[in-house]
Amino acid sequence: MIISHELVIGVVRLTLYVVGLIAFAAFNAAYLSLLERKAPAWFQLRYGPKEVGPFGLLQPVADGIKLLTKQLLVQEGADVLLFKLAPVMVIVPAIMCLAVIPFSETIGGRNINLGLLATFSFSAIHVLGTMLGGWASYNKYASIAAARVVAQNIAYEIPLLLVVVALVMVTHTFNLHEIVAQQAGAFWHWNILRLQASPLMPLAFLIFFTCMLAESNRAPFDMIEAESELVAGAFTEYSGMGFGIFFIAEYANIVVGCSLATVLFLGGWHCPFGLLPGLHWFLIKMYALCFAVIWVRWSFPRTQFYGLLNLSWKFLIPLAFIHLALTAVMLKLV
Amino acid sequence: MEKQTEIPSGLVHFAALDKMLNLARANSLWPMTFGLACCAIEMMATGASRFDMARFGCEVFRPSPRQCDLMIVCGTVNKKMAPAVITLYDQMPEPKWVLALGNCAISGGPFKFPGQYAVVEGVDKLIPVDIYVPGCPPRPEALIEGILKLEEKLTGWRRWPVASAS
Amino acid sequence: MPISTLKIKFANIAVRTAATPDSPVTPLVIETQHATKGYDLDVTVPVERVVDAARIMDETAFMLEAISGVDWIAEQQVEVVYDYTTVISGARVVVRTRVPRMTPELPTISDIYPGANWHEREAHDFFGIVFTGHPELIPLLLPEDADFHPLRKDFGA
Amino acid sequence: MSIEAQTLHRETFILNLGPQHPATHGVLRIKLTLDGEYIENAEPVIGYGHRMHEKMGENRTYAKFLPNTARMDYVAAMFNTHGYVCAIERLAGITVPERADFIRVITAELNRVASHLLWVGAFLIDLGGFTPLLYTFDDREQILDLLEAVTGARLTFCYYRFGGVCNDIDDDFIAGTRKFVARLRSRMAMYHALITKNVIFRRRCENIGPISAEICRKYGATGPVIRGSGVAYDVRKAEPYSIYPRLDFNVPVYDQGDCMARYLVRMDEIVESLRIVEQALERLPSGPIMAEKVPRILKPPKGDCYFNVESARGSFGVRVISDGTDKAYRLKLRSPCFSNLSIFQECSRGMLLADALALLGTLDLVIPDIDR
Repeated sequence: MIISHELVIGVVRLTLYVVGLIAFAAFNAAYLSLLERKAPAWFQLRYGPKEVGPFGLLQPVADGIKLLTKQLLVQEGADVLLFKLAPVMVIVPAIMCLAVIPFSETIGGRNINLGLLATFSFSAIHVLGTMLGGWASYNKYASIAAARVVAQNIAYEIPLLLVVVALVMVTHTFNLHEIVAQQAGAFWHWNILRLQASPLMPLAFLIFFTCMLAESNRAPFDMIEAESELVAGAFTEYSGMGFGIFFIAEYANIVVGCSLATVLFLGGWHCPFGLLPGLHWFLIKMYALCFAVIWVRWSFPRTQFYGLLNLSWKFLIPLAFIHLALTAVMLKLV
Repeated sequence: MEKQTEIPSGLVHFAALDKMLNLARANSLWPMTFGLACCAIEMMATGASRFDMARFGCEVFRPSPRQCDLMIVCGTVNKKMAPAVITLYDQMPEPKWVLALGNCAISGGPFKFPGQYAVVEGVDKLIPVDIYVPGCPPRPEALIEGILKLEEKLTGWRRWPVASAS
Repeated sequence: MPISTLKIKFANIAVRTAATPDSPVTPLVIETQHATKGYDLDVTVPVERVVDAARIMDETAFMLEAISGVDWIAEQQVEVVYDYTTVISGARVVVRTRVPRMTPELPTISDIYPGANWHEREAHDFFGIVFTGHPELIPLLLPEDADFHPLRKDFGA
Repeated sequence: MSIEAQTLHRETFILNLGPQHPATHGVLRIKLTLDGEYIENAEPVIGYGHRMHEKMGENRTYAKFLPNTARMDYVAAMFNTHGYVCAIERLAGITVPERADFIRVITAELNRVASHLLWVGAFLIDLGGFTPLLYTFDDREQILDLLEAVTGARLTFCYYRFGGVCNDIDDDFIAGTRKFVARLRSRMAMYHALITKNVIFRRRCENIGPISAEICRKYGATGPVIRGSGVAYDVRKAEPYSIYPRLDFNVPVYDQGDCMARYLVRMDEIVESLRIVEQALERLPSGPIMAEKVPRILKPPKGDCYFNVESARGSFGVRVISDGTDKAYRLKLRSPCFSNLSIFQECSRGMLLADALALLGTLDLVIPDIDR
């Protein structure tokens, strides 16, 4: 049997992609979690981790090693298969989403035509993972959290997709690469300021950002982990790396969400002033959004569950529909 | 605790690995959100701005015992509470440590008198305790010292040399 | 509600419950100095009149602050003390009753003051006082299976 | 069919909240019967922090019981000591020198501020906001520094003695307190901007967990709980003690009875307490801080008496029955949290879990104070 040259290269490339993406996700989880501890420390007049390694830079390493070597406990009565499968079902889609995101003109996992669709299809799976994890835990808190996560994600998927549909109508493509390419030039070319397409574009970005917060279950929408109500929510029974993987997935989801926001609305790898486009601009924008996510978390109390659903069904969805209709009308007129 | 037990020398030695693991564990002691009485307020103060337990990476108060490494028994354990304390300890995954904060957790403290009917006289009657921090309640500095002692117990070296008495 | 009116009301308890003539003791009502005692009216009622006293207090918008027991071991009696206060004037009324120490039983007032529920359970914990008609007289502060009454003077002896 | 639908709807489950649960601030256990996330019945189970204070009151001499009082409601320890000391003084007929009374009021009100600050932070944690706690603790530490200088303790102050206080306050304390009062006043605007005006916070507090004045009366709930329900009941005004009648301060009252009202009452009380501290500092007389001729071993005459103080959580009462010996025959401690918590079962019925926990938070519970 002859192994073709291309196949070897293909396999090697695939492996490199996967390893690279996992490393990227893990690295981000590690250092975003450090940022999550350092940034609020600055807001809160304290230092945050600083003794472990220089400036506390080794803190995530210590946490990671500790979590890896922690005993894994499976609750009696738990559905062992689903319990162990759930973290995988949460982390894998998050990494898959990263595969289609164009970090720069040349760096990116896969440039496929339906990239936008792919990310949203993958990101919907993590809901299932969290839900199964909560349900399989055989714990009442986790079960409540599992019910919550489904209701919450369905509610926020809709305005999110409506906004994206409007965007696709404007850009005429599902290809993330092309969407970024269309926004070349200074910041007034970015989709967020494409006011000739729809004057509600900045608002659409806000809807997108809010939904992204809710989809990745971040405060003030952290219903599934609501500490003061549900102990640790869906993750109550997870110990060691089971919990660690949920932890990584949470940050991977944030990275995916912020990357998408950057790609769809903030011009991807383009410089705000039309100079030197490249990876660095993408990363700057993405991490600025990540920082905003952290900032929001440490500034606001948690919403109530019905407040959260009301916000989506009674406010964001009508608004997204108005945006959609307006975009359609503007497209017809202009 | 593990270090004190005699382990027969095997063919393969993981001393260096063990050292690294213990170093990592010592620097990432996640305590449980578990307040019993007065000392819990001082524990909160230790986590707050002035004393900032976060410096040592041990500010991640996890509400679920499954994700904790350190159980800070801060306050009086009474006989009604004792089964819950044991359950919580059992729910924590290995390796785990216990820090008895305050006189009540050490010995029953001021609530130990002849004819008392409610208080467990020291949490070490229920679960193994690694570090005792005396005081009623101990100051936040004392709790931090207790955590540093626990780190010392794990790694064998002290983060900061003890200040010479002058 | 002036204290004098209250005094008359308490004096009328005996008349109001004339259906049970076997306990003809009229309540002992003493006016006290708030500055030296901490309360304005000290009422001692027979056991059967506790509920009536509570009803009077409820009608005059008093608030139940506490129920406490006192173990008078020398007299072989247990005293139950009800502390009432009013939010309007800050006047304070103490209603006392005594039950035999061996069979400490008296009617509950938790249907008049729902807050009395816990106070009565606490008194039951500490002194073994049985409040007849109480919805669930199970240990409150002591462990669920506690069968001792620690504040009795002969506890632990 | 409709019956079937109803039985399906009424499928409930029991959730044990606690004794170790982040929302219960200690060792409170609540047996919840939930219908989905709606509460059908919430039965508090207490006693996990029972520490025999009343028994110890009978076993120890009057003076030796003093440290115990600080360990009941340890967040506002001064008030318990104040109530106990005043009750014994009333029974034994000891008059406290004026300066000592002033010092007592100053330290007690500072403690009230510290307690309310801690509550604001802890309440926001219940609602999922972490940062305000760190700010309030920052301010609280300043108070603790001041109090530590005169009392020697950070938390469980045992500062009052029968007939006075054990340490005189010095100029450093007075200057430091003045500075702190000014500092906290300016910070209050920041707190209101950060918390009160936050839209999520308002949504989570307004019209949530209403408690009527009638329920408060029936259950004996006092303090900010009853004042948030529109009743201006404050022991400092209703049964004036110490030097309170000579000071000018308001009793903040809000009519709505919801979580927001109770929050606002406490925030306003911080400001009022600062006013009291300021006035007391201005009028602070010189003189002795201990009454003369207080015997070392106190033997109050036979009899009983009751004393009530307005603690940070409500009316704290002490009933002492003396049989003429050096130990109390019976010491009844009426804790405000006990009565405040007892309304929870009735008020939480039909609420959502998260809202009920907000309601629980506004009751401001210190569990060992409930269990004693």
